[in-house]
Amino acid sequence: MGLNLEITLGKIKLNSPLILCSGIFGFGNENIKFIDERKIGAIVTKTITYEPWPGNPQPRIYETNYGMINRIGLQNPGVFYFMRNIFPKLRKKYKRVFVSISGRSEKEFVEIIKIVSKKRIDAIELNLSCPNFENEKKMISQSSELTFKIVKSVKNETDIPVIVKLTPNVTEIKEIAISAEEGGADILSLINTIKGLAVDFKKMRVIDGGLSGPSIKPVGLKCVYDVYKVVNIPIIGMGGITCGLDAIEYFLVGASAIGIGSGFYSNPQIIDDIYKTLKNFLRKNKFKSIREMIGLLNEKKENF
Amino acid sequence: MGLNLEITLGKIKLNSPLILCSGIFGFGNENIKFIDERKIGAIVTKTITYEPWPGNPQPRIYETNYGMINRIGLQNPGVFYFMRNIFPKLRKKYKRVFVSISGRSEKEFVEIIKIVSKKRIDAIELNLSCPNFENEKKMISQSSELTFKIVKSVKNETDIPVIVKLTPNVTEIKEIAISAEEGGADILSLINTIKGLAVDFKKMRVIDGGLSGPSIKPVGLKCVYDVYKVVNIPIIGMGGITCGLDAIEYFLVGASAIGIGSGFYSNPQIIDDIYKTLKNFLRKNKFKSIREMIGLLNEKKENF
Amino acid sequence: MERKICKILKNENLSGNYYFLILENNFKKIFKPGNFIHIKIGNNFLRRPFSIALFDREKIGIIYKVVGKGTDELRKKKKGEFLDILGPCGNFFPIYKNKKVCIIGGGTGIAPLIFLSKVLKKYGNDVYFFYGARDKNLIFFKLLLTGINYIFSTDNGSYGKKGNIFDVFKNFEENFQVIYGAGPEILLKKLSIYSENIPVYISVENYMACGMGLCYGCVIRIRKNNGYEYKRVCKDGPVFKASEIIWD
Amino acid sequence: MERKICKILKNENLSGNYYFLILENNFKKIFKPGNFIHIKIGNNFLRRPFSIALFDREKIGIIYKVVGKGTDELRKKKKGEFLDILGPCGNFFPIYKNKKVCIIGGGTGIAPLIFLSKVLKKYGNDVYFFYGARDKNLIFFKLLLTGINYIFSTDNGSYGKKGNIFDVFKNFEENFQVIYGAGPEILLKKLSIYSENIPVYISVENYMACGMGLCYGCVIRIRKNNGYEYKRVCKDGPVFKASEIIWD
Ligand SMILES: Cc1cc2nc3c(=O)[nH]c(=O)nc-3n(C[C@H](O)[C@H](O)[C@H](O)COP(=O)(O)OP(=O)(O)OC[C@H]3O[C@@H](n4cnc5c(N)ncnc54)[C@H](O)[C@@H]3O)c2cc1C
Ligand SMILES: Cc1cc2nc3c(=O)[nH]c(=O)nc-3n(C[C@H](O)[C@H](O)[C@H](O)COP(=O)(O)OP(=O)(O)OC[C@H]3O[C@@H](n4cnc5c(N)ncnc54)[C@H](O)[C@@H]3O)c2cc1C
Ligand SMILES: Cc1cc2nc3c(=O)[nH]c(=O)nc-3n(C[C@H](O)[C@H](O)[C@H](O)COP(=O)(O)O)c2cc1C
Ligand SMILES: Cc1cc2nc3c(=O)[nH]c(=O)nc-3n(C[C@H](O)[C@H](O)[C@H](O)COP(=O)(O)O)c2cc1C
Ligand code: FES
Ligand code: FES
Repeated sequence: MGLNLEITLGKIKLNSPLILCSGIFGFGNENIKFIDERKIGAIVTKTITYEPWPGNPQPRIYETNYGMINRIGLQNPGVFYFMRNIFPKLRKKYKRVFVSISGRSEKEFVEIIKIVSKKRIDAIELNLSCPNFENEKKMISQSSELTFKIVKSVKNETDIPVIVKLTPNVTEIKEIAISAEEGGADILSLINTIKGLAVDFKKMRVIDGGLSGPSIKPVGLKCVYDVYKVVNIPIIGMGGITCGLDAIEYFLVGASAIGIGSGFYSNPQIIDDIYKTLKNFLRKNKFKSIREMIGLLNEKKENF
Repeated sequence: MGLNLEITLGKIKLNSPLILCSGIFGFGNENIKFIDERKIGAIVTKTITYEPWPGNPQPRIYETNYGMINRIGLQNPGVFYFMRNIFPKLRKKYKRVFVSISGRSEKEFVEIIKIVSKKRIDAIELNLSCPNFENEKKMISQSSELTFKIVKSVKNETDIPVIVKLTPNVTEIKEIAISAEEGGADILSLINTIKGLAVDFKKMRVIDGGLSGPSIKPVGLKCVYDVYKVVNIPIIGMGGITCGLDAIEYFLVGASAIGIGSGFYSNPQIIDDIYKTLKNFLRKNKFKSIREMIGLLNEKKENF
Repeated sequence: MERKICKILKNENLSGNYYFLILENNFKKIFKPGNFIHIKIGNNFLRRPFSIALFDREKIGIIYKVVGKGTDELRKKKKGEFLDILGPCGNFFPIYKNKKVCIIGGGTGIAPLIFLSKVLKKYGNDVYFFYGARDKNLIFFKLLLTGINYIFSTDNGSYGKKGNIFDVFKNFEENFQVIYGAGPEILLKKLSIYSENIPVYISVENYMACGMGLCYGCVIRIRKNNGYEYKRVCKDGPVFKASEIIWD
Repeated sequence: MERKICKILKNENLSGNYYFLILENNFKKIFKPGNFIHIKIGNNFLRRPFSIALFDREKIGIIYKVVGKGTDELRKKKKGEFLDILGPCGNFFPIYKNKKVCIIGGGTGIAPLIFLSKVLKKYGNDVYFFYGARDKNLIFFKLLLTGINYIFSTDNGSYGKKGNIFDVFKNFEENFQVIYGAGPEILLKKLSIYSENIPVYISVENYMACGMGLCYGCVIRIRKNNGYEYKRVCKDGPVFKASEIIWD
C-alpha cells in the first residue's frame, strides 16, 4: 500500500501525525523500546526552564476515574544542561525534535529562546500553562494580553516555528487562541492538563494538580473543535487519546496532528496501535491522506 | 444509633446532606421508587424559564469515558405551568424544594422570581450557566460583573434564600464565587457541567454539550476546594459523585452538602448507598455530624 | 420499576452478531410486550436498553445484536454471572382481542415482537407475523411459536420471499385490523401510511441515558396541534402510534 | 523492558489478604531480584507495580496484598485468563558471592526477598533471612526454600520470636557482610543506621504512573553533595543504598 501518514504543520513536514506530548516521555532520552521512531512525527521534550528546577515534593501523581493527576512541577536540569547533554541525543534519534520551554518572566523566555535557537531544533513549543508568571496569579495562557505579548517577543527572537500550548482552564479558549495567532504563533497545541484534585484517603491529603487521560477527551475535542473555527494555523490535538479512534475524532474536529500523552503509560504499544488504525481507516474510507479528514465534522469557519 | 445526617445550609435546615441536582430528576414529579424522600435533604427542580422552552433537537445525549454529555437545552413548560401544575406535587412529596431558574435577561430573572416567590419554596437556585444571555456570547457565571448584577437584582426581589450555581468553564472560579457572595448569594452550587464534545461515528456528527459523571469529579473537587478558601457561604458540591466515598471527598474539601447527579442514572440506588456509607463513616471516625468533616483537607482560608 | 441483580441462565450466540440472553426473573412486576430492561454492563457509565423478547415467572429473555462497546462486553458474560437490571421500563403494546392482526419487523426489532405475538395469540387473535431478515441464518426459527402465521422474507432470497419485508406485507391479500411494528426506522416510517385507516403501533429506539423519564435525552417529536412536542421514548414510549410521530 | 500478554497459571489465596499469582513466562529477558512488573488491571488507567517473587524459564510469580481497587480486581482473575504485563522494570539487588548476608523484611516486602534469597544462595552465600509477620498464618511457609537460615518473628508471638523483626535482627549475634531489606518504611529507615559499616540495600515503594522512568512521578529524595536530588523509584530504583535516601 502506497498509503502514508505524512502531514504538514505549517512549514514543517512530518512523516507521521503522531507527536509525543511534552512531559510524557521524560527528556526523550530514555531508551524505550516501545517507541518506534519511524511512526513518530515528532517528539516534544519535557518543558525546559532557564535554571534547573527540582520539581515538586511528593505526592506528585494520583489516579482518578479514567485518568490521572500530576503535579511534577517541571523537574528539569535547566536549558544549558539540556542543550549540551540531552538534546544531541534526541537530534540523532528523532527526525523532528520540538523543544518545550517555559519561563517565569518575559526576559527568561527570551533568554531561553536565544540559547535553544543556536541548535537545529524543528520547533519551539511554548508551555504557557506555567503558574507564577511575574507574580501574576494566572498562567500566561489564561490571559489574551500576556499570551500575545510572550508569543510576540519570542517570535521576534527566532526564526524557528513556534508552537503555543494552551490551558483549557479559561473562560473562552477561542480568544486566547486568536491572541496567540495574532502574536505570531505558527501552530497551536491543545490542550494541556485541566486543573483537578484528588483525595488520598490513606494519607488523608489532597493531590492538587493537572488532570489528564481518557476522562478529559471531551474537553480536548471541544477546545480543538472551537478553536479550529477561528484560527488559520494548524492545531496539534491532545487530551485523553488512548486508541486510533480517539485520534480520528481529533482529526475530524480540526486537528492536523495528535499528541500522545498519558495514554502511553496505560498502553506503551499505543503508537503502533494508533498508527495501524489510522492506516486502516484511511484505506477503508478511501482517504488519500490524513489531511482529507481534518475538520470534516466542523461547521464552516466562524467569525469571532 | 442516634447518629443523624442533618446539616444546615445557611438558614435552611436539611435532614440529609444529599441533594438531588437540577435537571437530573426531571421536574421531580415522576414516580421514581428509588428515591427515598427521608434520605433526601432537598430536591432541585429542572431549570425553569419564563416561557415554555421546547429544548434542543436530537442528538441530546452521548456517553463518554466514565461520563456523559448532554445538550437537553432546558426543555421545560415555563414558570406559570410549573408553579401551577407541578410545584404543588413537589411541595407535598419533599420536605425541601429548591426551584432552579434561568432567564435570558435581567428582567426575565426578576419576573420569574416574583412568580416563584409567591409560593412556599425553600430556596431558589440560579442556574447562571445558560448561554445566550442578553446577546452576550458568555454565560452569566463566566463574568464576575454579570454574576454580581443578576444575583443582586434577584436578592432585591425576594426573601427566599438564593443558591447560585456556577460553571467551571472560567479562568478563575474563585473570582466568580466572590462576586456571587458579594451580590448576596446565600449558598453556592458547584459545579455545573463542563463544556465537552463527543463524536458519534455511526451518524458522523458531534454532540456538543455539557460533560458530567465520574470523569469530572477531580474538576468539581478542585472548584469546591478553591472556592471554600475564599467565601463564607456554604457550598453544595457536585460533579461525578457515584458513591459514598466520593461524597466524603467533597465534604473534606469544603462542601456542606452534596448533589446527586448523573450517577443516579448508572445506579438508581445511589441514594441508599451513599446514605449508608456516610453513616458508617461518621461512626467509624467518631464524627458526631457531617459538619465536623467539612473542609478538613483544606488549608486555612486564604485572602484573595 | 425495580432494580435487581439477576443471574444469567444462558447467553448464547444465535447466529452472526445476534445473541440470546436469559436471566433469572426475580422481579415482582409483570413485564408486558414492548417493555424494555435497562442493563448496566461493565464500566460503561450509562445503561443499555433492550426489549423483552421472553418473559415468564422464571425467566426474562432478550435478543441482542453486538454493535459496540456495551454489547461486546455483554457477549462475554457467562452463565452464572450476574447483571444489574432496571425494569420493566417504558410503556407497552396495547393488546386487542380476537382480531386479525399483523406483526411486522426485522433485525433486533424481532425481539419485542416475539413476546408480543405470544400474548396476542393468547388473547385469541389471528396473528400474521411478517419477519424480515438479511439472510436465512438470521431468522431465529427456534424462538418462533406455534399457532402463528409466519411470512418470511430475506434480502438475498435465501429463505421466504426475496426482498424487503414491507413489500411482502404490502402485497399481501389480507385485511388486518391492527398493525404492530418494530425494527429499522425506514420500515416504521413506511408503516405510518396505514395508520389512517387502522391502528398502527410501533416500538421506536433512541439513544438513552436514564431510561426512567428523567433526563429528557431520548425525546422524539410527536404531533401536537399544528406543531410538535418532544416526548420521551423511555417513558412515553417506546411504543407510539405511528400516526403521532414526526420523523426527522 | 517488554510488554507481554501473559496467561495466568495460578492465582491463589495464601492467607488473609495475601495472594500468590503465577504467570506464564513469555518474556525474552531474564528478571533479576528487585525487578518488578507493571500490571494493567481492568479499567484502572494506571498500571500497578509488583515485585518479582519467583522467576524461572516457565513462570513469573508475585505475592500481592489486596489493598484497593486494582488488587481487588486482580484477586478475581482466574487461571486461564490473561494479564497485560510490562517488565522487567527497575533495577535489582547487587549480588555478592560467598558472603554472610542478611535478608530482612516483612509484609509484601517478603516478595522480592524470596527471589533474592534463592539467587544469593546459588552464589554461595550464607543466607540469614529475618522474616517478620503479624501472625503465624501470614508466614508463607510453602514459599520458603531449603538451605537458608530463617529467623521468624510475629507481632503476636504466634510463631518465632514475639515482636518486631528489626529488634530480633538487632540482637542477633552474627556479623553480616551485606544487608538486604524490603517492607514497611519504618523498618527500612531503621536499617539505614547499619549502612555506615556495611552495604545495606533496600527496595522502596512509591506510587507510580509510567514505571518506565518517564513521568518523574515516583521520585524520592537522594543525597547529593549537601542537598538532595529527586530520583525515580521505578528506574533508578526500586533498590537503593539505604545510606543514600533522605526520608521524609
Ligand atoms: C427501547 C429500546 C429497545 C431496544 N431493544 C433492543 C433489542 O431488543 N436488541 C438489541 O440488540 N438492541 C436493542 N436496542 C438497541 C440497543 O440498546 C443498542 O444497540 C445498545 O445500547 C448499543 O450499546 P453498545 O454499547 O454496544 O453500543 P455503543 O458503543 O454505545 O454504540 C454503538 C452504536 O449504537 C448506537 N446506540 C447506542 N446506544 C443506543 C440506544 N440506546 N439505542 C439505539 N442506538 C444506540 C450508538 O449511537 C452507536 O452508533 C434497543 C434500544 C432501545 C432504545
Ligand atoms: C516497586 C514496587 C513493588 C511493589 N511490590 C509489591 C508486591 O510485591 N506485593 C504487593 O502486594 N504490593 C507491592 N507493591 C505495592 C502495590 O503496587 C500497591 O499495593 C498496589 O499498586 C495498590 O493498587 P490498588 O489498586 O489495589 O490500590 P489503590 O486503590 O490504587 O490504592 C490503595 C492504596 O494503595 C496505595 N498505592 C497505590 N499504588 C501504589 C503503589 N504503586 N505503591 C505503593 N502504594 C500504592 C495508595 O496510595 C492507596 O493508599 C509494590 C509497589 C512498588 C512501587
Ligand atoms: C506526567 C505528565 C507530565 C507532563 N509534563 C508536561 C510538561 O512538562 N509540559 C507540558 O507542556 N505539558 C506537560 N504535560 C501535559 C501533556 O503534555 C498533555 O498536554 C496532557 O497530559 C493531556 O494529554 P493526555 O490526556 O493524553 O495525557 C504532562 C502530562 C503528564 C501526565
Ligand atoms: C441530563 C442532565 C440535565 C441537566 N440539567 C440541568 C439543569 O436543567 N439545570 C442545571 O443547573 N443543571 C443541570 N444539569 C447539571 C447537573 O445538575 C450537575 O450540575 C452536573 O450534571 C454535574 O453533576 P454529575 O457529574 O453528578 O452529573 C444537568 C445534567 C444532566 C446530566
Ligand atoms: S432516557 Fe432519560 S428521559 Fe428517556
Ligand atoms: S513512575 Fe514514572 S518515572 Fe517512575
